[in-house]
Amino acid sequence: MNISTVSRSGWTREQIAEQVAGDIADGSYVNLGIGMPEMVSKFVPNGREFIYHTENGLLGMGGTPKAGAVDLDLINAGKKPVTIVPGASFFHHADSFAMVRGGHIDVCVLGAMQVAENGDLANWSTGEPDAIPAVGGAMDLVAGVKTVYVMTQHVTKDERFKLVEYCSYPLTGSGVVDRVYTNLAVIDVTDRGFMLNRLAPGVTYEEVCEATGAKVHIGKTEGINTNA
Amino acid sequence: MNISTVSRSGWTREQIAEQVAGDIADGSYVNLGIGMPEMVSKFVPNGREFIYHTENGLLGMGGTPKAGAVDLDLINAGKKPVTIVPGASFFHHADSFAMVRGGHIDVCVLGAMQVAENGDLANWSTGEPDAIPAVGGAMDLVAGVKTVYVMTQHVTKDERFKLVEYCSYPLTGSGVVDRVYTNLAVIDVTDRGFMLNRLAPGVTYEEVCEATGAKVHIGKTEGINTNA
Amino acid sequence: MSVSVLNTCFDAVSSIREGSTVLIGGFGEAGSPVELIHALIDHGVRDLTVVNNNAGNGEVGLAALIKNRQVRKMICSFPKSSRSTVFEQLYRSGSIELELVPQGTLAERIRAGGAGIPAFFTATSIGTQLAIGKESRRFKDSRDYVLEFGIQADVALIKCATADEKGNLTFNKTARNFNPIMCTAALETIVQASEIVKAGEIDPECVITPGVFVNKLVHVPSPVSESQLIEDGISYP
Amino acid sequence: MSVSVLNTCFDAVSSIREGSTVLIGGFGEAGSPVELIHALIDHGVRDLTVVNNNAGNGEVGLAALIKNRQVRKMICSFPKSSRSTVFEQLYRSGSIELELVPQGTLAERIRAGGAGIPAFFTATSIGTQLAIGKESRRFKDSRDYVLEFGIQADVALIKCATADEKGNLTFNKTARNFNPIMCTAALETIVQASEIVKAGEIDPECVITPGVFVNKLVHVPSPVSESQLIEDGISYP
Repeated sequence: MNISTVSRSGWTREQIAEQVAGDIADGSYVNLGIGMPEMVSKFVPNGREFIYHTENGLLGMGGTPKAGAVDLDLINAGKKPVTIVPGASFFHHADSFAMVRGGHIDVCVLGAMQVAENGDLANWSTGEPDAIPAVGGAMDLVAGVKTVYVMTQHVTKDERFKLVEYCSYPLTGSGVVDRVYTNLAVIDVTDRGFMLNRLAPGVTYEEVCEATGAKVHIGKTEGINTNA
Repeated sequence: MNISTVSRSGWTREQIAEQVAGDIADGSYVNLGIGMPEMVSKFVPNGREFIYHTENGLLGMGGTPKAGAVDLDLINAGKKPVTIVPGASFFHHADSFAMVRGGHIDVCVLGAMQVAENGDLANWSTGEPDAIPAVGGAMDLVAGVKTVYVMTQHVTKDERFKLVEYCSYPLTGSGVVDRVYTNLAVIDVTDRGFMLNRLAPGVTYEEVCEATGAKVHIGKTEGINTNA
Repeated sequence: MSVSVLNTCFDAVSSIREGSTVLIGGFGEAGSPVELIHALIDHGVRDLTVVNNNAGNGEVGLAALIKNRQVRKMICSFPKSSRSTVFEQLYRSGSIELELVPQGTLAERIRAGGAGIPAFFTATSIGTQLAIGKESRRFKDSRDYVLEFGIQADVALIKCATADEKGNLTFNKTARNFNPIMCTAALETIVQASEIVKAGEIDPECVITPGVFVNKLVHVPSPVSESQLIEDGISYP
Repeated sequence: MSVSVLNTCFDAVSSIREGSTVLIGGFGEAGSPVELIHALIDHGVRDLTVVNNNAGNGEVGLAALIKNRQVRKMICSFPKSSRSTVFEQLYRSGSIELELVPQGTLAERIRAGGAGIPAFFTATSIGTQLAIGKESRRFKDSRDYVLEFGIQADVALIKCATADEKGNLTFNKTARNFNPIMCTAALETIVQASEIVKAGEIDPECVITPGVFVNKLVHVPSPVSESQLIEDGISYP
């Protein structure tokens, strides 16, 4: 495998979501970013329950409503219609972000343009001069949520590194990412930098290194090739 | 009249309360301090309605409950049982003081140990070394409420000045008092200092000056002796 | 001072002056006071600074206000929309200013403005472009925080579900969003309510916005949906 | 992490360690978690810093905790009571520390602690003894403000009216007071609820404290009244 085949290797998007969901403890308060991270809710392991927070003022968010049951006043942070589960609560935006900023949300799962080996995250702007800047709640989430997981393809569509030594795009937060889930591997962000946690089936450590713009360490888990 | 008779002259406590109530506009949000200021609610002029705020989380406070209808969970800032009026609302302490600090309460009426001619108020501590310091919400009220009225006897029981050039007691707030209601007179606190607003029946300007530890100016209202 | 009930949205917004800072409630279309915004378009006053999480959808509501060139500056967290290019075009041509604020910082700045807090520290945006030029400080937890300032406005335009005669408000689900905090942070808070009931009909335990934060009420019994207007191809005015 | 329901108040407080900072809800006796406090007395852990608006009544609840010499320091706005001399005597003999905080500043410091705000500016106490030694700053409104710091605690002891299995809480009238903000500002929030209902039985629009702020629940169906205990001449233990 070379980098041009990397984007088609390893886990599917659904399987990445499954890896993420499997790492979240029962009873966690979870905030899922717009897009790919939303799939995590489809793969909650049996016997576990996650309680979903959405920044626009809801704890206990449920799935998409059935056709005909859409309420335009009941939406998520991506402005899509949602439902509530028993035990849900509504609150205003300042209270919602007090939950986030105050460290009360256990896990957030976000997409990324780039993740650096020191945990820097870039996911809101390409920094191009004519781009309309729009940040939403991403900077608040990475600054406040206890554990920040990133879920992304390992490389860009045009085969550039997304896991890098330094982010070239404007940062969302500095040193904030705890773990990265890609189609190739799960990689922890540690004091030493990127550290392999587990590999996708059929993917080798060498292939991950080749597809990563920074060093990928193997620590205590050296030799582990958890193609489970 | 000399200073030794001042404390028995002019308005009664009820009449002072009536003066205060008469100066508060219809529809005002009002916070009444513990003690003498509470009497203001007995003298609301016909056709006016005040909405009472109590710091411990209630807007739309009503009067004292009937015997047998006391609810220990429904109290005012003085920890006395109260009732609610239609249109009342409950909120927590941070929201309650957001109302105060944010300038949303129109008028508060407080007692005083001393008021200085620059509007300084001392009403929480004698500063004696063995006193138990206790401030409650007084500093928040004087800092945040739009209009601060003080209601007090003109001199102390042992015939010392309460309206003074400088407060000798520890301050509750600096330059915060707008108007002082005493048994002798209503006195505005202005850029020039104390300014006579109106006199109690049978009390002269000279008597007020004698009972006041700072200059009492007469401005546009000079000559007015509103013994109405 | 207590709340006054007005007959029309136009009457309610007619006191808004040129150059005002206007808080507009809502997150996307949920909780957006479309009728009040349209009245503000009819009123025509310009040079406004508008605070909203977004920058409008289609050519109705906030997007229409922007398109009508009444807005000098937007303060928001996410001025992009899949259903509008109004802001984008004016921004690219340099015809509208943007102050981009992280969503949680925006909410807290509005809450601070209403609560008499002139400034506070937050870790959000530290190490990013949005902290450039801002004062920062390391606190005893060894983390860096940036100083952010409270937002106080001249006017707030608010949409609620139910109001009582005393100005107490409740909201519907996630249409609550920025509305309650915006009620607190304006000199004049103008509210369109789908329903107005007598004082005492809202449970005092369930009031979201106490009446002290509300100045003007207008009854708008069947508020339009922004997305329905867009689907119907409507642009305002 | 989600809430756990415990069988006794003693079980609920048994994780509290010596030297902890403990937020205790209530304003006077309204909303005071007397059963949890008494369990903390049974638990016996000492050297506590306690945050409460007051310093207890009679020789029950918080006053009994203080009398039992478990409290090293009180942080409060009004440590005087017409019904207790416990704090007063220990304070006069130098046996207990006091940090006196204006009531609104105390509330805001707790709210800030829960909201991830390390510090904020307020005009309250400017020009008074309570601002001495504190950083102050003049803002653009030409007023002076003092810098105050958020309070974060190890534990909060809370009394509520109704809880559901997810930890959502409602309170009764002015017994709400400091309880909801204290829920947010502790690493572990322990709640005594007069009633525990199934998830979904509290209207999501009327939840005061969302379950994310609650760690442990104990059902205390008929909580004692402090004033009744005092009238009955009871002192604890």
